[in-house]
Amino acid sequence: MNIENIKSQFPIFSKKINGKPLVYLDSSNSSQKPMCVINKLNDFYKNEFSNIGRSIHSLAVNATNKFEETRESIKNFINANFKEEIVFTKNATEAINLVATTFGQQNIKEGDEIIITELEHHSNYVPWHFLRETRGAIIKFAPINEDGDVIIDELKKLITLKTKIIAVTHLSNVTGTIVPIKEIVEIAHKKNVPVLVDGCQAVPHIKVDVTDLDCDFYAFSAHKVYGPTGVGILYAKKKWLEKLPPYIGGGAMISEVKKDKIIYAKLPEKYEAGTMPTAEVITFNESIKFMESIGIDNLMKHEKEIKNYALEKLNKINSVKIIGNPKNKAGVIAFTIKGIHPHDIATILDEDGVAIRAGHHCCQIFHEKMNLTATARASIGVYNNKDDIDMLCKAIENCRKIFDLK
Amino acid sequence: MNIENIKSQFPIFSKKINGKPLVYLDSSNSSQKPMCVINKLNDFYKNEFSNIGRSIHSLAVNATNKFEETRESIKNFINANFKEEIVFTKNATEAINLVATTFGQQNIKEGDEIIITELEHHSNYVPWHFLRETRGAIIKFAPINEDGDVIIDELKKLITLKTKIIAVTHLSNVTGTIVPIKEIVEIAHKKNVPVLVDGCQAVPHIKVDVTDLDCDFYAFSAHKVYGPTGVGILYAKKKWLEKLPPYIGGGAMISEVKKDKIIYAKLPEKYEAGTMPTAEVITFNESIKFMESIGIDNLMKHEKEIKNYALEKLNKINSVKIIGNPKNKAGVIAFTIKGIHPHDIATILDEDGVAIRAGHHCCQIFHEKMNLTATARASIGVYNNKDDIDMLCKAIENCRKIFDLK
Amino acid sequence: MDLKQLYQDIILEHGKSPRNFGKCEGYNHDAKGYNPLCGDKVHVYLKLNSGKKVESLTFEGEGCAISLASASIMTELVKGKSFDETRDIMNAFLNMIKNTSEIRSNHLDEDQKTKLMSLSGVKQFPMRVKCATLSWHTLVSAMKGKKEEINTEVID
Amino acid sequence: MDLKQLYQDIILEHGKSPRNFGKCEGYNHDAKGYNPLCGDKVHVYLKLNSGKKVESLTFEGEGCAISLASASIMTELVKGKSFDETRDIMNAFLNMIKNTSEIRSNHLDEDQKTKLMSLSGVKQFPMRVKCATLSWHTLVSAMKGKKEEINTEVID
Ligand SMILES: Cc1ncc(COP(=O)(O)O)c(C=O)c1O
Ligand SMILES: Cc1ncc(COP(=O)(O)O)c(C=O)c1O
Repeated sequence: MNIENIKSQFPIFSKKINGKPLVYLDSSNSSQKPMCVINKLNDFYKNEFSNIGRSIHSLAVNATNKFEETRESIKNFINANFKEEIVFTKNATEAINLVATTFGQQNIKEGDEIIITELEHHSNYVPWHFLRETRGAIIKFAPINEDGDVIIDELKKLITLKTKIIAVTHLSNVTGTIVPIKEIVEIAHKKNVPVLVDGCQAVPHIKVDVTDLDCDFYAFSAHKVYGPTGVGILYAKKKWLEKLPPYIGGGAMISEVKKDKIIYAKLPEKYEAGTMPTAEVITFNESIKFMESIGIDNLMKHEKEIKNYALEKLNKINSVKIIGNPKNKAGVIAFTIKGIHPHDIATILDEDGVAIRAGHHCCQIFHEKMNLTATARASIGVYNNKDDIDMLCKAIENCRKIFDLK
Repeated sequence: MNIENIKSQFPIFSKKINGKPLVYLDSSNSSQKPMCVINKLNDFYKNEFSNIGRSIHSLAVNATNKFEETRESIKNFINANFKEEIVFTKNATEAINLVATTFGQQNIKEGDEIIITELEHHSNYVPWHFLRETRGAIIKFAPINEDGDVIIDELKKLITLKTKIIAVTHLSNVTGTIVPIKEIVEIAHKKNVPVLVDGCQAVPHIKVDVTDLDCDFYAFSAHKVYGPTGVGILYAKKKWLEKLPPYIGGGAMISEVKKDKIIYAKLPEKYEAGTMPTAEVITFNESIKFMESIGIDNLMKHEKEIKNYALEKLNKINSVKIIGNPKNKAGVIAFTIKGIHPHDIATILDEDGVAIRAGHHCCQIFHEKMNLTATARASIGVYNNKDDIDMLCKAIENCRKIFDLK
Repeated sequence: MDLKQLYQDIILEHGKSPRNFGKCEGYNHDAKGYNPLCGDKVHVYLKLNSGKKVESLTFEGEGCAISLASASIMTELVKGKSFDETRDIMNAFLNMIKNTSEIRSNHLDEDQKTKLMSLSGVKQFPMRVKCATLSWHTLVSAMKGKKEEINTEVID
Repeated sequence: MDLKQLYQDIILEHGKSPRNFGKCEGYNHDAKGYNPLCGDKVHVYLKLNSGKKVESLTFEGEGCAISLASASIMTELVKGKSFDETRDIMNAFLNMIKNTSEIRSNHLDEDQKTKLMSLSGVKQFPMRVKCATLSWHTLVSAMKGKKEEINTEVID
């Protein structure tokens, strides 16, 4: 696969935005979808649609098999040990809530401690905050430094006998920081503390091997990995899924239902109540095949090249400041322009067909720490190329002109 | 719109199953999708895809507007009073869990009573069972009679000062019973008890007006209303959504996040954490337009005709027994054949291209009550016609032949 | 797929008039099995003699033709076998249904193999495999003296 | 859509050098506003005289050009107005941005209307409407003596 020509596989890039070609630099928010994924979804609804699970007619059997094939693909893609360790949710946020709620119910009592970091997305903070509200847990924030790296020694010091779980992002959706998860897991496990990893930004961009990381839980979303919306994935070690209580109750997650007792289904159905996003899960298999056809090494190499080019060019523009300078940085670039508010930047860039995001990117703790109210963010996907970066920089120059910056 | 030719709008019916034309009688499980719905989904992913909410580039603004248009359409379709009373979930099961969990957290303590009926789908029992397990609630089952009707007088007697909520289906997915919700709500409200209605089977088949019903909560799924999988809808009176705590925590459902406190977003965002099934919600608007273009009265008339034809023909077949004979019956027909187990029926019918469902249909309480372990179920959608029923009956004759029944 | 393969005369016949149906006298082991998917239930009664061999074996239950026929045929084939032999036969049966298309076991004669092969049609109907295997899992559980009910949604 | 309409010189100029910035002396009302979408913050300080008219009005805050310019222009236009007049002006402004394309108020002269109309470009940028309206909501809240922070995600 020629990564240079990959844009042609994404139909949206033949569209014009405000009369200009689309320069999409908002992939950390959600990625665009390649033709193979869109076609699969279309095809399934047109020719094969059925619910999965309990019906035994041919359509249902076919759909059930395909659904399980996606589970198998994901298992292989992130190198889990068992198919039953892959649970489908509606998004990564639900996956994290699933863990926080069920783990909390079983393991968190008043005064128990949960460690997260100052880099976390709200989706990896609010679910733990609920445990603070309902069970009296204490949340401790592992600090980051000016570069946007988690200070591992400080995190280490936060662990006490009351620490029940550590929840940490694999890759920051603001600074692009790649967090040394393996090291954190080792530290945590030495003290018998399980680790949940928010892998939303990692899975689309770097190699993820949950067995190597040895984390207890790993959450991500299909829509950021060139897949459809409506699908989240929770990886959890079997021992946890077996031990924790169910989360959502309803059809499919039960084995036997009587008036006075209910027996839950085996894994992974125990955690998959009601009708799943059937078509979307089945379609997500194409996204994984798409990722594999490129090869994660090629993808990383490509995105690194574009990122480096972007950093170099942005750094040359007067008054542009890149936020964070982590040891290991993926293609997520938050920046500010002295004298122009990020929201004004986003509006002006959009007029030039350049889609970026402005705001706190669901990371208010980070922004507060850095003394910022908002940043602009350009995030790179597999389809971006150097022309896109040139367009970004040109559009930024236009901002500067409008605001009459020197 | 000519309802007789409507099948041609559903591409799946040009497919062959085991060499035979597809006779789809499993719509209570999930409905097939018309071309307008499939095309919209395809088109959105190809030409307009973006996440909604916080980004302010053109794609995001467009997607956000369309997302909200679906909310508006649903509001009008079920005649809610406010757009913020419509909350998107992943399926009806999550919608019911949302209510059970948040309502339970705020209102249920040990010994409090929840009333459900013997007709309920597991999705409207297990979430309440969780409150039995975690909060010591008591679940009371309003009994049904042999016909499959809820005995309203018995339900009335179950209400005590400890009754905190009544949860009841609008339309049974086994017997097709249409439950007199308005009457139940009146009874309940007189005693200040709120009512949740499981409207999964009602919305696709009968007129639903939540203002007229005056129910407090109403849950259903898009995939049963000719829409995509991955989308559930909760209607709840504003006063409840304002008062109840949030359910899933994460991005988008917050307004302000600090290390020591979190302020939640206004309605309906408060209940919509993380990335929504964006494309699927946007697409669901086409399903509603499809329903409206047919007209709910025409649809009801059509389905009634097919149902009556089916009942008449099935009743003529020796050893076929229809389960339940409710006062008001929609096009859901559970049946047994003396001497052939429902699973054998389903397998044999499938060979003739006839897709039905066999089992307990997520209603074990009902089956236990009726002294059955399983039933076969043929359920009617807008696309079914008399030919389908003829095919069903022919396939049943084939079953009888294989099993050598007289 | 082939319905005639699935519903062979022998299956229909065993399904209609299952052998060894009921409680056997003096049973010293029993176990229950349940398939929540279709509601199939089976209760196996077993008398192991002093040599740990199956002296008598009966069952009660309700279910589809496949599950009743499978249980019925099982009661015929296992009589006189030891625990290890029974387990070997079950594995041969499972293996036939899931992987190969023949029965590989030294503990059955050709006639018995043919009888067991009458269930081979299930191979083409993956949703029906559990119907055919429930009674076997339940029997093994009974021989082990396990107390919990076998549940096809919990075992594989 | 038209960037020049949005970023008119007067907006850029007010955004860069907002008028009446800081705390005014002897203020007797104040209120905070927050737009979580972009992190815009505004703090309005107000001195109402004995006749319940705005004697002085200042603000502090940070935000985009639109929000700063809007707050700055507001402080200029509202001075000397009563509560009802202020509310009328705000409604005329909101109405202009959301529905009509002119300012309908008896409490502003033509020059003042022209100044306020410099924010009309926002009409074409729906995501930016809250930037323009935050300070106005906050001012009304201050005059009412409300204690809670105004939050654009909570108001409409
Ligand atoms: C009556 C009833 N309630 C609830 C459900 C659950 O709906 P879903 O699986 O879409 O969550 C269904 C469908 O399976 C149903 O028929
Ligand atoms: C780091 C991180 N965590 C969590 C999330 C939440 O993912 P989702 O919105 O798909 O639930 C996101 C994306 O928004 C993210 O970037």
